[in-house]
Amino acid sequence: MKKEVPIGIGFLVGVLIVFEYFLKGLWPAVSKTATDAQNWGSVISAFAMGLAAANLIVIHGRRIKQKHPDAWMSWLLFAGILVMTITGFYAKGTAGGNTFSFLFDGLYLPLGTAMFSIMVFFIASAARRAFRARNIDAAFLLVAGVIVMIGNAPVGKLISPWFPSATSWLISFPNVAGNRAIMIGAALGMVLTGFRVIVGIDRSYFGGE
Amino acid sequence: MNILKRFGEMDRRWLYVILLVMVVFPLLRPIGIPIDVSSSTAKFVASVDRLQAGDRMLLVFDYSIGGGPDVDPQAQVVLAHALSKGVRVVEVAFVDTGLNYATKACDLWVSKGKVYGTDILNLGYAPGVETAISAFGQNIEAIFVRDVNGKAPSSYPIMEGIKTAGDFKLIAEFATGIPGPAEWIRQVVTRYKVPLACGVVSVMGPQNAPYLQSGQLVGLLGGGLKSAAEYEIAVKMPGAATAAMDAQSLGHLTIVVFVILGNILFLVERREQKAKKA
Amino acid sequence: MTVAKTWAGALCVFAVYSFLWKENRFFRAVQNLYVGLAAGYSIVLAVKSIQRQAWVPLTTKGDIWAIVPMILGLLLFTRLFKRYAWVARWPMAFLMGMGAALSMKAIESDFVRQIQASLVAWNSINNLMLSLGTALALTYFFFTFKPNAVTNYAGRAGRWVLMLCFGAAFGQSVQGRLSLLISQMQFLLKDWLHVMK
Amino acid sequence: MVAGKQTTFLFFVLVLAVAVYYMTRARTGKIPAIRKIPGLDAIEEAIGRATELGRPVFYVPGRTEINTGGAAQNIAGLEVLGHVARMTARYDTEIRVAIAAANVYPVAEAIVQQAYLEEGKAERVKPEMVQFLSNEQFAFAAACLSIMNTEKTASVIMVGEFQAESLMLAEGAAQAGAVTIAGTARTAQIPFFVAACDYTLIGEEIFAGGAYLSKNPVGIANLAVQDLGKLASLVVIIAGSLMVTFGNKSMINWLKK
Repeated sequence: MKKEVPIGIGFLVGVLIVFEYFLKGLWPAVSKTATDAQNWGSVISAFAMGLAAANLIVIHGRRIKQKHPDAWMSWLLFAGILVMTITGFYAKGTAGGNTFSFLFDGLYLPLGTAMFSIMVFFIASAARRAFRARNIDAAFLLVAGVIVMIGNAPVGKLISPWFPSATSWLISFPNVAGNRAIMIGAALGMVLTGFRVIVGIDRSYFGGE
Repeated sequence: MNILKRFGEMDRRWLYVILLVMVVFPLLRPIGIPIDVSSSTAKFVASVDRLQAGDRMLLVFDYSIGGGPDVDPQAQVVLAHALSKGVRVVEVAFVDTGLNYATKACDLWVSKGKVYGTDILNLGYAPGVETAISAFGQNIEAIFVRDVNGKAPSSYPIMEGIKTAGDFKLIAEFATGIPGPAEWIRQVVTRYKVPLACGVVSVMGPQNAPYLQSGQLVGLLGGGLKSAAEYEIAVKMPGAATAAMDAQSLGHLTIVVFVILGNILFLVERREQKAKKA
Repeated sequence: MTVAKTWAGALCVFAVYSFLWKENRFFRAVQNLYVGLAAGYSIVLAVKSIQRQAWVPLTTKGDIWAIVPMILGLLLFTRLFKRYAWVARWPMAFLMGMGAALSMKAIESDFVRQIQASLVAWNSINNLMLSLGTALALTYFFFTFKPNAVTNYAGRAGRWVLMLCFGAAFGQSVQGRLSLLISQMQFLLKDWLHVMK
Repeated sequence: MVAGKQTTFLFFVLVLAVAVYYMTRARTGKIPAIRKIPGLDAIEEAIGRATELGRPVFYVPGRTEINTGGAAQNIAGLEVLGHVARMTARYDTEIRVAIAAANVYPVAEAIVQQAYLEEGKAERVKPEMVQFLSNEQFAFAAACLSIMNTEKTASVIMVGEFQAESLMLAEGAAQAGAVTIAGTARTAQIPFFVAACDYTLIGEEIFAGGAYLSKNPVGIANLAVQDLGKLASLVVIIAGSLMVTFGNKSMINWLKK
């Protein structure tokens, strides 16, 4: 029960999807089963989102219980979950309710975009002390990077029309070649890892044993 | 030399201030550096231009709010371009926050007189990423039993004759991460040969370039806001992205100068260390 | 309402940017709030999806099978109870098996189709870069062949191709991050302070 | 058979057949040698450092959900996690694992518990060892940074699928004074890892990771299969391009079949 059932489930689902993809001509009804199974997968993923929230609650609940100095922040987190959930359920249709819209557009969205936008400052400081031509590899990387940065800005063409054309060459040729090699290798990796998971050779993902 | 040393030792917050000034200044006092349209943007524009009035296009909002500002202007201008041609647009999201962008875009155009369910439709969001995309590709109503207004999609005229993702004339997907072009190509394009054009944050541009060269994508907006500006110029609808480009130019130059100074400093320090050892 | 949203938004921006000065309680507070809001938002969407994809078909169309993913989904929560945690492996196995199988489709999109696109006539530097460049970069990722002069030189050349490709990615990344800052400044200058047209 | 998928199916079956052959052969002890991967050798050193300083090791097994195309990278990250957790259990070093995807959380938790069980240290397992922080990219990164800062992590190991948060994590780790080992197959993020980390695993090296660390014969056999696959694609690319150069398109047509 603990070992065989999960391996069996993974195997059946995996084989179903692969079979449907390559060989559905042999057994047309398999298409509907595969679509249903994928719809189930989507539903189960939705429950997993709930599990993640439950875990957040457990961790922060513990922080509050232990009277951690930052416990008030955990309360803030609970408040965030609570108000967003409640107003979210009442926000019907395309137009969200007022409170929900305030929470989303007035807090959630600006917090998210602001947090993201500070990253360019880390680049600025890393530019000074981290991005250094330590060896020939890094030199290649940095020279290409600087060319692309200049070539991609509208001002690049004013400096020299060479920059935009060099940029477009770098992206269309060496970049495509390098990324393609990576893709080819990664695709093989996905097939093999997928195979190991489906036939149950790697049981660690089912929780060990 | 002294200045270089001072640059090396100055508090990193000064670097932040310099960058900020270089970005804010051109926003307040635009310089008006001309913008050229790149060939991959032109391909995307052409893929929308090929559509006829009445054709159905799928617009996919696969973006998180973090990367949203880089990719949302692309989706906005593509949507405006398509609707201006009379193309009918079905919206969908496979990233949760994408739904909010989709809803706002839909509301905006409905308020401008487009008819919900005829010109534009918002299906909603489905969890499960690639699993959901694959299921959606094969049977839209299995995943979207209801649209965001709680009605069956098939009850709207815009969905007439559309059962799978392959029934759209064009799929335009906008992504900040996963799912992105790779997932859509894997799950939908290999199956239905439907034209897929993608807009992605600049970070993801280069890695998706092979798909454009191989023809698996018919268009790629690979440079985030910059690509949106190019698109705005190409379809003569200048907007926020175009207005941002002067700041983009000066910002790039600032970072380039930092990198170059940092490396000169590095060389100087290395030479000094060698001299000390000798 | 719009004014309140804009002001709240601007305050959020400053709270976050305070992190650039130094890590502080204010930043951590809004971060916790943010995590909470994000979790709340995903709970709402998750429940709505379950309702739409399973509950509605079950209750209105009598689709009995729709109960299966709901049961499997609920079983995930056994993880919260040590004794029954093993039961959660069933739905996990379902998700894993499905994910594994779906990602195997890369054999077409990322393997065969990419090889196909690399078959170009060697009549220009560009085409040579496309096909030979890909081949060289592939040799860098050989792990189990006995190293010899050919793989060593080819691998090194391949590494340079890869570095050019990472360089392009590097430049583009900077561009993207900068765009986010610009949008943020546009929000502050335009919507909040009204000093920008 | 679906038209247009015949050659693909042939490759698919070939890859699996060769895989089965190599795996069976590996069970009988015939294991190919593997080239050195410096980034992976550094893991032992990084955990040793944490042990000496008495500070935790911080681990991030990627950020994406497990049922996506990124699954392979996540799984590689989880394989390396198994190894890292066994070592921290052995040396009684604290470990913090940060999770950003709902459905990775139970898997990672199980892997860590299992590792401690195997090392006979089941009683040392604590809930904060594996934490779900947030599924929102940046909230996750910021939460990681605050753990790195407050717990003063000595070593930061990140293997899996990363997106824009990579530079923040790497910079944050550097600011916390940690030794950093990072690996991902996401091309866009590798440059930042190369620039800001002490050791970097490029692309596929992360898939080699699990097999290399665990010396798991099946995993190494898999690497050998991948090498053959890459060799085959290299041969097809060069031979096919030569044919196209001389006006023969039969190879392209065959791939399209």
